[in-house]
Amino acid sequence: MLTLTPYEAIDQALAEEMRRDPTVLMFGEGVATKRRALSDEFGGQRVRNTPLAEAIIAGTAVGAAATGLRPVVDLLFAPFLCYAMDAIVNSAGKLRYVSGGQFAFPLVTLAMTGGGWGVGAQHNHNVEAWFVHSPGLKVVMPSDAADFKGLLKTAIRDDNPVLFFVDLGLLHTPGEVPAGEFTVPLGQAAVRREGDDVTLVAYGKSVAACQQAARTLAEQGRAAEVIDLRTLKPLDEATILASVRKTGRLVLVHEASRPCGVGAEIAALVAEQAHDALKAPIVRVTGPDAPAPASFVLEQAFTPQADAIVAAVQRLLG
Amino acid sequence: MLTLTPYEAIDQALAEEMRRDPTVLMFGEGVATKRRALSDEFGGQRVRNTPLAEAIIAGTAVGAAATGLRPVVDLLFAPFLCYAMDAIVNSAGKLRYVSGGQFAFPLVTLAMTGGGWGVGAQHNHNVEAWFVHSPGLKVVMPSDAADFKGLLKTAIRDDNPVLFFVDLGLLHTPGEVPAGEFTVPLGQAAVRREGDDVTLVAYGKSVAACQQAARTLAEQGRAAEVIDLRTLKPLDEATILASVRKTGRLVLVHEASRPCGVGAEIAALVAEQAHDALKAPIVRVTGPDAPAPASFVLEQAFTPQADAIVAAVQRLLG
Amino acid sequence: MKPTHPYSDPVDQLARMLLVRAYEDRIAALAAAGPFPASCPSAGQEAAAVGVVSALGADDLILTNHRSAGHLLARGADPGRLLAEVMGRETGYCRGRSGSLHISAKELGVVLTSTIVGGELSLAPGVALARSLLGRPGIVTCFFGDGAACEGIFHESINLASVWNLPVLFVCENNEWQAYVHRRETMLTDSIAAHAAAYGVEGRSVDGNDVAAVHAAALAAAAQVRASGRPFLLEARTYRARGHLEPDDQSHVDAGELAHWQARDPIALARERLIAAGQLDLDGFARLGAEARARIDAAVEFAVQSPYPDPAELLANVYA
Amino acid sequence: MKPTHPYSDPVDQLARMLLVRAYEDRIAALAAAGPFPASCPSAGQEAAAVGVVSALGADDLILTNHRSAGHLLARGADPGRLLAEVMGRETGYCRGRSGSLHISAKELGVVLTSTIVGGELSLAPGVALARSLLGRPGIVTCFFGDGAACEGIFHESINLASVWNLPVLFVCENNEWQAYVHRRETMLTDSIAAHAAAYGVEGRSVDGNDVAAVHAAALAAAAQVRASGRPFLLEARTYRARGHLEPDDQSHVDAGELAHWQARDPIALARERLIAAGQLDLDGFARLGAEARARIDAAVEFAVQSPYPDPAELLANVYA
Ligand SMILES: Cc1ncc(C[n+]2csc(CCOP(=O)(O)OP(=O)(O)O)c2C)c(N)n1
Ligand SMILES: Cc1ncc(C[n+]2csc(CCOP(=O)(O)OP(=O)(O)O)c2C)c(N)n1
Ligand SMILES: [Mg+2]
Ligand SMILES: [Mg+2]
Repeated sequence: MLTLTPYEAIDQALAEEMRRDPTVLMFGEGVATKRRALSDEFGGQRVRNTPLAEAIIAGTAVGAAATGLRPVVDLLFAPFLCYAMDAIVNSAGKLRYVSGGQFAFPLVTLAMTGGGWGVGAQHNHNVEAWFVHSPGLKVVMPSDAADFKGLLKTAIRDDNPVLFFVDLGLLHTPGEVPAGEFTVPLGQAAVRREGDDVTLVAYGKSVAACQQAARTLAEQGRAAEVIDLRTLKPLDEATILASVRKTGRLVLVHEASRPCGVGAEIAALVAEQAHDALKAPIVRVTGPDAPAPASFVLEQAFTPQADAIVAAVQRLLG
Repeated sequence: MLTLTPYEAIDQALAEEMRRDPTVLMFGEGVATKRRALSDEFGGQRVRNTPLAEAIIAGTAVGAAATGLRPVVDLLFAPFLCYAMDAIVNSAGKLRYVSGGQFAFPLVTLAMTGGGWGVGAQHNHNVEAWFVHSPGLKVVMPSDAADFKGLLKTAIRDDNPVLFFVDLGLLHTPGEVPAGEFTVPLGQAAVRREGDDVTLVAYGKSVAACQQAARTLAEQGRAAEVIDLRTLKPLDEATILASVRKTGRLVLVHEASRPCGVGAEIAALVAEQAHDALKAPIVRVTGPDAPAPASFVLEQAFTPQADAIVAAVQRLLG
Repeated sequence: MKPTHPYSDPVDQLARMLLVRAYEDRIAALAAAGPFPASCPSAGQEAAAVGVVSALGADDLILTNHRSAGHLLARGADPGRLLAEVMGRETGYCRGRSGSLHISAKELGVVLTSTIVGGELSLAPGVALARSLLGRPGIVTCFFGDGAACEGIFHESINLASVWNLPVLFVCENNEWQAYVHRRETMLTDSIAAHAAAYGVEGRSVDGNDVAAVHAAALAAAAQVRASGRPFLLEARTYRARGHLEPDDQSHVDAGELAHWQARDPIALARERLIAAGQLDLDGFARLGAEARARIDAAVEFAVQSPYPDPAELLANVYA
Repeated sequence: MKPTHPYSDPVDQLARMLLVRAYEDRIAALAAAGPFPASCPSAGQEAAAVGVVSALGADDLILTNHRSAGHLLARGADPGRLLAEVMGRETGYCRGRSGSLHISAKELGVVLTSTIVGGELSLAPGVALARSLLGRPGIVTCFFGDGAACEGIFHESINLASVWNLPVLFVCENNEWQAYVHRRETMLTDSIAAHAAAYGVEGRSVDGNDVAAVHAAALAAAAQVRASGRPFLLEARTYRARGHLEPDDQSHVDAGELAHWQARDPIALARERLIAAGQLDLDGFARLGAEARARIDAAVEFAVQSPYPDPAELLANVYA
């Protein structure tokens, strides 16, 4: 095992995949400046700074992906994806289908998301659900260093466009990462903790909040199962449903706003497919439907914390 | 009562509001050419063609709204919103909050959405859920001519940014519209048909599919209640919950794709707040999670039809 | 009639223009006759399409947009498979999933067509980057309209191609219209090629209704892109002879403008030049036209006989 | 020290520049000392900010971006309320909801600040349109960086302002850097003003470290915008003296480039000129600096003493 931050794990994944496959390249605003080890090893053709123009960064990745390369682009912060929506949604997500299968789009977009830096709503906005709602895309959002590495490697090898969201709050928290070559499959959730009383489903940094809540609940004699989605699209429906069939109670946790979020999707899934197993209402613990405030005290109040999860479970378990 | 198509109802709403309030203006690609009566009546200052550039059309609306005008912009087809996301989501949706309440953004964006024209995925993509998921916005999607008029008038008077989606399949179908001045409030669903056995919730052209399904079900002795959401954000939670508490069964219908769609949100809402009233699983009847095909036969298969709704209800009622 | 690329015989070029015209005339007739799937006709712009495409080599790639029939036919597309696509048939180039507005034909090197105005501009630098980095031959030609030149992505695309030394031949078909908006309502200056200089790119405008002039300019521009590995912006000044979408009565178009350009019909200009040069006579011209129409007859027949896609395959090809 | 606009006394302008420098120096010190909210320093660019803002009238509006302290302070913003905003306090201009990156101060005419690069460019034409249609006085000044000039929205914004005759003074602060990317990596040509011509707009570059030159150019440009009702593109060539975000060791910056620009420090240049002209002596300069620092001392004190927002008001002001 190595101890790496997710930032380092991402660098390792990029370096390993670029070594393995000469068609992998990376570009974005400041990529060559900031990922110095990568640009030293792979040179200016494969690690590139770009002009400040997200639409053409994404479009160039899409065009290159369709014609033989496997680009990874860093779009910095999730709200900047607003400039890149046409390339991602209308081109990468649709042109395979529209063309009757003539093209594939093996590309990865990286973007940081979520609170933790206190810079407000134009840097901190969790929009992963937009891409879950859009056809032809895959969406990944890891919660620990090992998954950052293993999922990114798989995303790079996948022949479809993958949105890879990096929860900013996790980026510099060290974690254990297996030493050798390994990958983590897309579309497979991880049961982080087993329990019979309630299922907590989360992703990104909300997984840690659920783990913390589960520890508190354990002290109270309640056994919470914690599921880390890891991939938001395709969703690991089987793991979620199996857990809810076991526990009969479901709490969904994410920082993204509630309406039409990933929690809504999972609640709907369970209400459709495991209705009979449900012993209690489903509960969502999410960020509010508001822009993210900059002020540290408000940003803290914005992000779902363990105590809110504990309180929700207590209400459910009566 | 008048008989108008939604297209005409929109024109009437625009004309009436422009007469009433000199700060209302309209612009977009071809607006002055295509809405000739409006441009004749209100002149080139208030009804404008634009360059072909959605980002600046939307941005200009946002800037103008914050400083004294009430713009309505026509962005043509929903997928073109991909170019306008920054202005809508990051500016109109957030800058009121970010600025501590210094600005308001009374603007309306019009965009056509949905199947019916057979031109494929880059014109036909239902993305209304993206905006439901984004803070600070309102989202409207009417199902009949009267609501097109009444909701548009209210949207123009609202001090918040309103995304007004025009279901293409309805645009040229005449309907009854009250003759005099009237408005329809935002955030209020309409119960189109009452019934005790099952609640069908839909919006846009799916309301007609539900109505048709309800008629078929009536012949089979099943009483379906049909709720037309009209406004997707804010959602009329009370009307939905009251109906489900009455019927105990819920079918959600929309053409937009399933994951993280408006149906997911309502399913989650009900699973949270009316769990005990549910006598059966919730069912979603939606468009598939795929780009929309052009070919007429495939486009038909893509759009939820009455028979699929009937079949879903029959499964629920056993 | 799949040409070897490039093709420089002016009679071949005229024949190709006639094929495009016959194709568009037929679609207009079908659309006028009753419900017919939407399409954006390229009639009037045949010289721009044929002049450029005939200057490209077999390894070169093309990105195009909603008004693509000229580019596709000039490249050797089968009009039967095009019409089948327009009509939503399984035998179309995109198996009926595209319809008319975003037809790609990878086998012909026509890739990643987007009907989002500017979409093709966003994708072109990446296609060129892949060719450069993979050491593949050929340049990338990207067709777009004067309207697309109003989208910010035009600016981002040409700038990136310039900064990264990408072999992209940008071809703006300036046809004076952007759907229902006249170009003069959308920009104060007259030339789109004039933008090139601020990006350190060479730009040039050419009479887009003169196929020989376009062909010569495109050959020179393509040669320069090939030699330098850098972009070039070629503007073809032409005119959209029919409405934006079939059918359209063009009631919003100034009659004088229409008449001016009708007098500059690219096919008539090419015909007169060839006749004056003794390379063709009226009989020969009539024969070329008849051949083109006969191909389109057969193409319509093929399309109409072709099956619709199977709804059971609605979900095929969403993911790789 | 809220100036009457415009203000043309060079000593006033220097005092204002010193205030900006004292503000940025203090933030740099706070950021170096420990965790402090992120901010993008405008140090080195004081002449561009003060030169332009001092040329504007009280009715004129300003749109700015992430690197806005110079614009705000030049406009008369209270440094205490700015620092309170940066530190997330309820007394900040945006009640702590913005933080440093998108500070608007409507009471000063600084509206709709966006930290999305190019966001301000997308909003400026609409603000100008509202002023024109409502018959309100004043022009709209939109500050943006050389990086923002790479975003397509720059092109769309200046084009619309031109076609619609909108009174927008576009001010590009070309500071050679775009976060961690050098401007030369992002464009082949050297002048951003050179883009203007292709939009039928007048453009001009000015030495952005010479406050007198910037002020004169901005006065002339603003007068032209006012008289013509049309846009103007003014480029101030300046330099980002500190890193993109505090703290930053600038290790990726070429030492020679840094030295070159340090020798052209805008405050030193203004000081030398005023001393040479006998309008100021070294004591006077020292006094201005001390006054500025004292104001910042008081501002920090105000900010630190200010309360944080009440979490109960987390959801205030989402909707009107
Ligand atoms: C982003 C976007 N906006 C609007 C449209 C609708 N539309 C289709 S073609 C067209 C006009 C395009 O004008 P131009 O680029 O000059 O090409 P032309 O049609 O003249 O060949 C418009 C507005 C679109 N398809 N995509
Ligand atoms: C759309 C977008 N992309 C990227 C960023 C991150 N970012 C913030 S400032 C900046 C550099 C901006 O450069 P420039 O426009 O020259 O302004 P400067 O910072 O030099 O004043 C970048 C890349 C952003 N805020 N918005
Ligand atoms: Mg055109
Ligand atoms: Mg800069």
